[in-house]
Amino acid sequence: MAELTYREAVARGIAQEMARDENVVFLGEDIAKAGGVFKATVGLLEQFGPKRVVDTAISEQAILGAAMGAAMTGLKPIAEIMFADFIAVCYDYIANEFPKTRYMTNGQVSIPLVVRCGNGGGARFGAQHSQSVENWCMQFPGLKVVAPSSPVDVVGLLAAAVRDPDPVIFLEHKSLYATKGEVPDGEIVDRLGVAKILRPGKDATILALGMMVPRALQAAATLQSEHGIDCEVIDVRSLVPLDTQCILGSVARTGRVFTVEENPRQLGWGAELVSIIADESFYDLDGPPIRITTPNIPLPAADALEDLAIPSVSRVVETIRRSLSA
Amino acid sequence: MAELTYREAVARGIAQEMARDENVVFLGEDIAKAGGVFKATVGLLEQFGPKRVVDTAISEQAILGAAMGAAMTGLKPIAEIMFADFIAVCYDYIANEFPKTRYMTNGQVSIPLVVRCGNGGGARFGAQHSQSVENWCMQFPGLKVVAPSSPVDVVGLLAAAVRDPDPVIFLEHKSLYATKGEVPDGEIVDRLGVAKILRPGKDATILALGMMVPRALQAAATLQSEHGIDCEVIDVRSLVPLDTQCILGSVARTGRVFTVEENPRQLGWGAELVSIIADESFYDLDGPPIRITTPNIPLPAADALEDLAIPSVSRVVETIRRSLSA
Amino acid sequence: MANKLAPSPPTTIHGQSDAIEIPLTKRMEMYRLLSLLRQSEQRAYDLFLQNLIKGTSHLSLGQEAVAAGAAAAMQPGDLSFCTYRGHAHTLARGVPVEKVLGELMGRDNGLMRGKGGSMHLTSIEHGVMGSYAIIGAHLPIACGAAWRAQYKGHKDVSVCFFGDGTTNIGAFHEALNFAAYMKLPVVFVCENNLYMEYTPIADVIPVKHPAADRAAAYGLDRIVVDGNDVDVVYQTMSQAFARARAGKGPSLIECLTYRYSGHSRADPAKYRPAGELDKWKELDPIKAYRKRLGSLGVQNDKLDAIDAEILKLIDDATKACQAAPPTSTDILFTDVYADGGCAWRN
Amino acid sequence: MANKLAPSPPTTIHGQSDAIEIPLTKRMEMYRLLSLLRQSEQRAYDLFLQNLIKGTSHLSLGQEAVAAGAAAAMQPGDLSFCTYRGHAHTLARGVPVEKVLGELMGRDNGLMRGKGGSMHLTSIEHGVMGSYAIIGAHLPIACGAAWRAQYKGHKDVSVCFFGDGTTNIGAFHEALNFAAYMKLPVVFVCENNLYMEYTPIADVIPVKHPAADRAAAYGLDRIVVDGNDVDVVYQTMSQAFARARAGKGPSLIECLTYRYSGHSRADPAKYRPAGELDKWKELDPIKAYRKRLGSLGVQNDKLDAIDAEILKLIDDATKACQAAPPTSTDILFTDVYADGGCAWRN
Ligand SMILES: Cc1ncc(C[n+]2csc(CCOP(=O)(O)OP(=O)(O)O)c2C)c(N)n1
Ligand SMILES: Cc1ncc(C[n+]2csc(CCOP(=O)(O)OP(=O)(O)O)c2C)c(N)n1
Ligand SMILES: [Mg+2]
Ligand SMILES: [Mg+2]
Repeated sequence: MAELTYREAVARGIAQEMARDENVVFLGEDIAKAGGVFKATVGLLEQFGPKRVVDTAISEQAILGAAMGAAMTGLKPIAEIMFADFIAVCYDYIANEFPKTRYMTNGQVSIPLVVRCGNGGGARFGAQHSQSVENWCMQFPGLKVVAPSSPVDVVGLLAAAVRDPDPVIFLEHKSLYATKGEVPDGEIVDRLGVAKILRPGKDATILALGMMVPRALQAAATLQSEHGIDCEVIDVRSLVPLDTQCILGSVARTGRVFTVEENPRQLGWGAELVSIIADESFYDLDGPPIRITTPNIPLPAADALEDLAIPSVSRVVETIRRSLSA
Repeated sequence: MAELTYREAVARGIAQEMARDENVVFLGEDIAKAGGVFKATVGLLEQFGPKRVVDTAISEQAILGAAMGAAMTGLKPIAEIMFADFIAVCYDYIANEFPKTRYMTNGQVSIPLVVRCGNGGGARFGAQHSQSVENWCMQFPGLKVVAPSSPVDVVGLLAAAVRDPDPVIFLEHKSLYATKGEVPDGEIVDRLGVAKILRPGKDATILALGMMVPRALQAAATLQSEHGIDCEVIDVRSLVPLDTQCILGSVARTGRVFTVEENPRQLGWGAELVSIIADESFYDLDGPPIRITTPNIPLPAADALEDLAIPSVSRVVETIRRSLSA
Repeated sequence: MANKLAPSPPTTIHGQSDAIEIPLTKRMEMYRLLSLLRQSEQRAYDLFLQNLIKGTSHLSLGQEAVAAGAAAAMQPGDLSFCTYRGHAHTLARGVPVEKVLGELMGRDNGLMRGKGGSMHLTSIEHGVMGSYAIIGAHLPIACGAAWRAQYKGHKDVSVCFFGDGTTNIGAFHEALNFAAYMKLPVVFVCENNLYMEYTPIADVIPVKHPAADRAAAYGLDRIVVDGNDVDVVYQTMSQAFARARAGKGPSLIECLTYRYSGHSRADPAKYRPAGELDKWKELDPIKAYRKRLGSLGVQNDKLDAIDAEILKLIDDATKACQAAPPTSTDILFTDVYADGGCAWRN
Repeated sequence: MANKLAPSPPTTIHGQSDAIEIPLTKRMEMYRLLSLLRQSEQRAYDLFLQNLIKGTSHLSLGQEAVAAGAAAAMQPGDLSFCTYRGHAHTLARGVPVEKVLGELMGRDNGLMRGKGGSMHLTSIEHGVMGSYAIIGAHLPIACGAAWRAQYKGHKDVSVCFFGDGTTNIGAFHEALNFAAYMKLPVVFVCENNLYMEYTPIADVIPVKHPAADRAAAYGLDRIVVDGNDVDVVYQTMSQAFARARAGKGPSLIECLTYRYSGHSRADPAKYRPAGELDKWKELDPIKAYRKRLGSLGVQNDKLDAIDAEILKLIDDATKACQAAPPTSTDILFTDVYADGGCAWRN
């Protein structure tokens, strides 16, 4: 057992899989010699050499396209798209190629690859370097979307993603890179599609992802201590596959549900979850399902503004307190 | 008053705006000399000349980027991205540039442009030429998203889109191009953000868009005549801005709501609408809000398969009938 | 703007094609391929007119020498990456006609049982790694396959076919740069048929040759060949393969050719100047090859016999397709994910 | 792989820079710009060290001659399109230092009141049409502005600055082709500082010059100049502007230069070979220009006085920024849509 940062967990997860399977290769911008712009891939070049850890040009379409071609023919590439926002310059692979090829070829083609990105806000990077792109990736049957919130989940889910025979978008949260957590020694392999109840509770269910997970936990603590409201906090972890059973089971127990989403309001992942709940758990609900999101704005750069935009612990507390006492 | 096809309405709408304002220019692939691959822009080159109606190379990023630069500096470009699926190769403009620039520049920059696309399925074009991309565009604060279902709406909403000071994604449905409708003579200008109740009803609200609108209407007729169920059918028309009042007002009257969506199930526009309804009209609902969508699959090419995948009139009828009698 | 490329036999960089030495058995194999491609595409067109092919389709009538010459130069294990205009390249690698026509007709015997359609023909067992319908997407993908070969020390080459219009999309540039600096065993083959969908390529580029005039930007040789001369294509491809297998990196080959039909089934191709089609038909790759084979001593009736044998094969395939049931609907929900299904939640 | 570009004075295609004739007033204007850019960037760095600048920032220390020479050649009304490394280009067009530093510091007096940040500096009134943070995006955008000028018969030129690494992204290719065949009045300026973020450009391209060696692919001249020589930049830009205004189309200019600091504030730039920075500092654009001005008879103390005047200006701006309140939070919800707000529903 060792305490690792989230960024160290990334390198550990990749190293675990590269050491296990020589078909795992890794490519991206500044990932090799420089160890990544988020320093999340330090040491991999030294350990696995330049044939397996490949610095590329600034050519995101080449990165994802090459990863796909390699995956189709036997490798298991991990591709880094540095800031998740850059998914937009290679979106054809996300939307049209990765998810549809197995289906269109009637199962002839497998695309076992992982696209890792630095996702999310909080670092004052402004509107084009701070987005939460899970929603850009969640619309495509055939693609899987995962977003860990702790070092141990980073290692385990990354391993699961690499071993998964389907293409997986793996979203690391930039503002979590410096956070720490205990990670057991030895091989760690988690499962995609399993949510985690991080805090059991009986009054309301809070669904969160990525950086919103620690905030949801903190909010739950405050709601308990200051308002006597006992919230169950679920780290969704994997949007596709989705652990609907865990989520609906919790709602059946609590009767109320809140999503905490970093994305702007329109068509965030919470909309899908709420819609499923509203359909399938309609008679379990004691009140409206509420989405706590960034408002309908691009993220501003200035710290004071960004802090106001992204759901804060106090906003979560206030929203839940007000809703439950309404 | 004349009967026009939906495709003729496109050309009429563009011509109306180009004749009115010489800052309106039009660019895209095969749109000028050939009149568009869907023949929706026939005659525009002849009427307005090659300086205003411009055939481009196969360079979608250049098309949208050029439209943006022109819009920033005084023109009002209409850009065609032939099949809506190709939005994926120029998605940076959709996701990162068009919607955020006004905000990031603190209001210094306006981007009055329209991106027109041939959207949707039903033409046996397979998984990469049949998608409904409204959901790819709806997540971005700053962007507007419109999808007309009739020739008269094509003209009026296109005019409104061209005159709008914000960037608008204008989704024409490929399978509606051949449909006909009455279009009044003279200038037609509609308003963005106004839904249309096409059929009043008291038992349930059906929300539909594009090609799903005629199907919803047909389903409502069958539900009435064969099952005595009286549905209100709303053509949402504009996802952003959204006519929430119209929708919530209808739900308040009927107590039940069904979306009819051409997109695969995950995170379609219905999820956003259902989430708003579940939140704000929770106590109006007499039963779960139900989304009728394409299942979680890419669209297949073969006619029999495609017809099964996209919501059909009978699927809409069956789903609503079963839900209401449950 | 007029086409800057005259429809006269283009120059080849490889000297006179009549001087190319190719064994007669290889030449007969190529004639057979030409005949197969020509007659299969013609059949696809006829079936479309009979409304037995739904959706779109993009024929290679007139362009057969590129597919035939390239395929003849490939070895088993080499990988083809095609576009929506991929029938010919798919058939040339040995995929049965019945499978291709069945797919176009949406029958259960189709190559992908109707799930993909005309634009996505794929047959991994024949090295046909897919037909790609979004312009440019498959150039980086082909690089990836070549990267795997380089990494694993495999000797196969990836071949990526695309049109003149594809040279102006971003992915072209990214792929060429990536392949070139990585020295990947990939061969990029641009079929310059003078047109994109309906717009002449010459209208939208500032250079004469959409592919070849860009080669130097990636440190590659400028290669323009007569794409209607199957021997020239064969020889040029063979050289590129040898280069790739020797670890010397990619090639970019521009083949000048012409399509006889419209861009797709919807297109009557009215945008072509009068006489252009006729001039190109005089340069027909099959007519020319019959002549060359004749001058090498092959009798016409031997060639006619090949044509007849192919016709029979296509007739049989057509019958099999017409007899085949429409695609079974139970496959609607299969193969979205590797577990065989489409479930994304529990 | 070692850098293929030696850090010695690169060749210019425009003959000896000492022979360039430029009026002394213009030269003094350029010295003033150089001094302004150098000292402003140095101040930004100091403020970052004092933790008064949050978020990221990308400095142009060492690269000032490109921004100064280009801006000096522009006329009012010409439009600049910059990258995240855009402080220098923004200041060079006359945007007040206070506005730029205020934006970096997230103060209410900032150019966009903190909404955009360092990477998105924009001042329409000064012709600074934005700083773009997604690599490649602004090349097509600059084409659009130039297309508008062409369409309206306006005489302004759009100038698009970007780095060496940007030449490998798809948008570069699409923009260059579009600009070239449309003959648009746009000037593409590649600041080749040898590195992308941390990776040398030479590692990921198969040619020597990332921009210039691609020019021919678009029918453009191959132009590589000493980007540390402000006179050379000024003259080259002037020629490109004249060409653009005469309707002769775009230019692609590669300026060789070097950044002194890391890529961004987070980067200590340890990946640079020992001695490389020192060698380039010997080629410092300001040191060199002082020497040239000296040889033209300008006294050192005149230049020192300019430096001092600029320093005072920057000190005043800094004070104003420190006194300015943090960005007012009431602007959080404004200017998403043209109606001034962010409402997307009724
Ligand atoms: C990204 C993208 N843009 C546009 C299209 C529509 N489209 C299909 S084929 C085609 C023309 C391609 O021309 P070319 O590359 O010359 O190939 P050809 O069809 O002549 O073989 C176009 C524009 C597409 N499929 N993908
Ligand atoms: C599409 C995209 N990919 C990657 C990045 C991350 N990134 C920012 S700057 C940079 C390096 C750019 O290098 P260059 O073009 O040489 O400009 P320089 O920073 O040297 O001025 C990279 C990779 C980005 N902003 N956008
Ligand atoms: Mg072509
Ligand atoms: Mg650089």
